[in-house]
Parts: sequence; structure tokens; C-alpha cells
Amino acid sequence: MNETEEEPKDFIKLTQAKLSVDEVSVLVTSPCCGAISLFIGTTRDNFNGKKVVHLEYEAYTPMAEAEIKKICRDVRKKWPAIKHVAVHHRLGLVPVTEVSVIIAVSSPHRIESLNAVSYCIDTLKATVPIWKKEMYEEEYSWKENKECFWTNMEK
Amino acid sequence: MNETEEEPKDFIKLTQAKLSVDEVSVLVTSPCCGAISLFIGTTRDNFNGKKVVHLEYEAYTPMAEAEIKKICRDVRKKWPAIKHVAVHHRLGLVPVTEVSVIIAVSSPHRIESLNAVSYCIDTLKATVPIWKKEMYEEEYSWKENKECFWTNMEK
Amino acid sequence: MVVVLYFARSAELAGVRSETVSVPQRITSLQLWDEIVKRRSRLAVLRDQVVFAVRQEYVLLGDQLLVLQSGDEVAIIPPISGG
Amino acid sequence: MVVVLYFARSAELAGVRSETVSVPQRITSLQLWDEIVKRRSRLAVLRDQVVFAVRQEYVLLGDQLLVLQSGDEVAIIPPISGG
Repeated sequence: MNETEEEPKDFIKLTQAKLSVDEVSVLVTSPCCGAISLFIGTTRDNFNGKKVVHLEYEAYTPMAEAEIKKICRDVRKKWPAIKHVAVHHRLGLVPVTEVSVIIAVSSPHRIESLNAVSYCIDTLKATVPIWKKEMYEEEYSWKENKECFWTNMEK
Repeated sequence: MNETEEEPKDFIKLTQAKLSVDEVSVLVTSPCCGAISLFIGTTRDNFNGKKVVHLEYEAYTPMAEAEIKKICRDVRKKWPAIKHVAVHHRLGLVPVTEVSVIIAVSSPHRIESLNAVSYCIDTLKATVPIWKKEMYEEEYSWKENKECFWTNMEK
Repeated sequence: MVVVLYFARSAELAGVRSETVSVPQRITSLQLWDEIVKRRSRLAVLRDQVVFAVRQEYVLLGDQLLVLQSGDEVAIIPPISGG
Repeated sequence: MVVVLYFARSAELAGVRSETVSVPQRITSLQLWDEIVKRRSRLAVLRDQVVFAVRQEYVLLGDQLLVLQSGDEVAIIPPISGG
């Protein structure tokens, strides 16, 4: 440990505001890290041939934050070299091409941050209580992640 | 193909200027994509216990651009769903915590862009003629990527 | 008295986002579901898809016995779709 | 007459970044290396580490015959370290 060593930090935010990729990458930057990996989820303009107008997200916010915190804990157990982890998720309306989620992880070398980002987004889709309504031109549909842990269980 | 469908594009840039994560993520954004994955390389403050002051990059620029173009071509062969690919590499001095390379890939679903970003950075380190001098307080060292393809060959 | 929270499709079907409900202190999660469906019958279609979150921890519908304190938060969690 | 380009450690050892060199039109890559080391003897230490790029395509040092046109670019490529 030298004097520039910082504590590893988790940055978790659910917000109605637009997300900033620059902001998130600055949050996880660390002088002892050579690698930052990010995943950005954006609204697509189509689903099964239907035109998507926008997505609308809602969350059970305090529990969602707690579940994201658990993911951060798991990530640090699996890849102890990891430094900072940021998970920002937008709520409310998210128009086509705008960002709904950003996950960023820093580590001294790249393999840990690359693996951790994949793990974070897979697990977020399986365990974090957030819902997405897909708005088409004349109807809508509540989406269900194929990763959702209980709809995946043997009945 | 609907009217909003764009051609897949490669964005390749070697520059002395600071790199912008926002700029690169905007370049690869596409209405038909729900996923953008990024890798960011930053200057670390230490190597084997030695304090690193900054890195200094140089390139055989036209060939480096051509080799990056080949990587883009390979990525599209391996993952045809991929939309846009951006590879920005900084040259000259890069101080601690600043960005030396950004790779970004967009795709309709996340698995392709996550895999492609890993492949791009691994292959860039193996094949693209760019060199890095690591400046310590009183000396320096020319680095060699362990991925460099010919130093990896059986002699 | 527990606070029941509804989200996404369960909020649409219930017609409310939260309400206070009087339930036995000791109750299985399946019995709790039946109590809630008695009040909000349109939720019945979600039977095979939902789980609870009790005090913000997931609980599957089944024979698990819940011990509820007054004021506890019980959320109806339809299949998630964040990310 | 080809244009030889030096980069990174090879530029430091050669003391120049580029120069025009007269070499046979048909020559193996190993013979070309020997010609260059005759002019820039400090490069000899790089023998087991470098490759060429001839017209911006990699060529390993060996018995491969090169057919060089006047003005062709031949670069000395020490181990790379981008990224």
C-alpha cells in the first residue's frame, strides 16, 4: 500500500436523469488500474419486427440498490484484484438509442474487469427488481428477462 | 432492412489528443442495437514496484491503422451481428490515469459485443505496430506485450 | 398489519401501488398470496410467475413460514426485466 | 533503393528514424537484415526479437525471398506494446 492507494468503492445509482458514460468511467478510474471495462445498455428500435417507441423502467428502489450491492460483493469475492465498480440504472422513459444501464469495473489488468462486467450484467438481469415496459406504437408489453432467476427454476 | 438501418462502420483513430469515452460511445450507438461494450486502457502508476511517471506511445501509423482494420474485419466474420466498431489509440505522452486506448463495439444483444471487445484488445496487443515506453523516475523501459505474435512463436 | 407493495404488471392488475393489509403474524408465503388475491382478485393470473420480497429479501411462493412484524414490507415481484 | 523505417528501440539503436538504402531487388529477409546491420551495427542485439514490415505487411526474418521495388517501405518492427 502506498500513499496513493484508495479504498475499493461501489458506486450505485438509480435515477430518472440521463446517464453519462464519461461520469461513470471517471468514477471507476484509479491510478493503480490499467483497465476499465464497461457495458452500456441502450433502447433498441425494434422487437420481433415491432417498432419500439421507448422503454419505461420502474424499480423497487431500495431493494434494487441492495441487490446490486450484493452483486458488487460477489464480484469482489470472485475477482479480488478488482478496484471500483459502478452500476447506474435509469428509470422512467428511455427513448430509442438512449442509455438505460451502465456497468463499469476497474482492475490493474484487463481480464478481471472484462469478466466482472459480463458477470454484473448477467446477474443484474437475474436478480435486481427492476421492470421494463416496451412501448410500441399502439400497445405495450411488460418484458421478462430470460435470466430472471425464479422463472428459470424447475417447477 | 427498414429505413433507419445504417451500414456497419469502423471508426479507427490514432491521435496525440486526449481520448473521449463519450465520443467513442456515441460513435458506435445505433438504434438497432441494445448493447455497447467498451474497453478502456489507462496508465497505471506502478510496474513491478517501480513508480511510473507516464507512458510514451509511438506507432507505425498507416500500418497500425491497416492492422486495426484487419481486426475489425475478423470481428465481423466471427460475430456477424455486430454493428459498429471503434478503436481509438492515443500517441505521445499519456500521464497516469489518462486513457491510452478505447475499444467500443455495438450489437443488438450483449454477448457479441462483450466477446468482440475482448477479442479486439487481445488481438490489438498481438498484431498492431504500436510501442510504449514506460517512464520511471530515473530510467525508462520499452515494453513488450506478452501477446506479441512473433515473440510468442516457437523458435 | 403489513405494507404490501405492487410493481409493474402486479400494480396494473391490483390497481394500487401499495396498501396496508392485516394478515396473521405466522403464515406461509402461499397463504399470504391467497390472502392478497382475496383482496385483489385480478392478481390471480400471476400465480405461477411472481415471488415475494419480504423485508427486501426474495421469498418463493410455497410452504415456507413467514414471521411478520407489524409494518413489514411485503412486495409482489413479477418477472424482472432490468438492464 | 528502399526506404527503411526504424521504430521504438530500433530507432534508438539506429540513431535515425528512416533512411534510403540500396539493396538487391531479390533478397531474402535474413540477407536484408544483414545488409541493414552492416550500416547500423548497434541493431545486432535485436536479431532474435524483430520482424520486418515490407510494404506494411509482416515478414519474419528467414529464407523468404523478397522482391523489392524502388521506393518500397521496409520497417524494422521490435516487439510491440500497444494497448
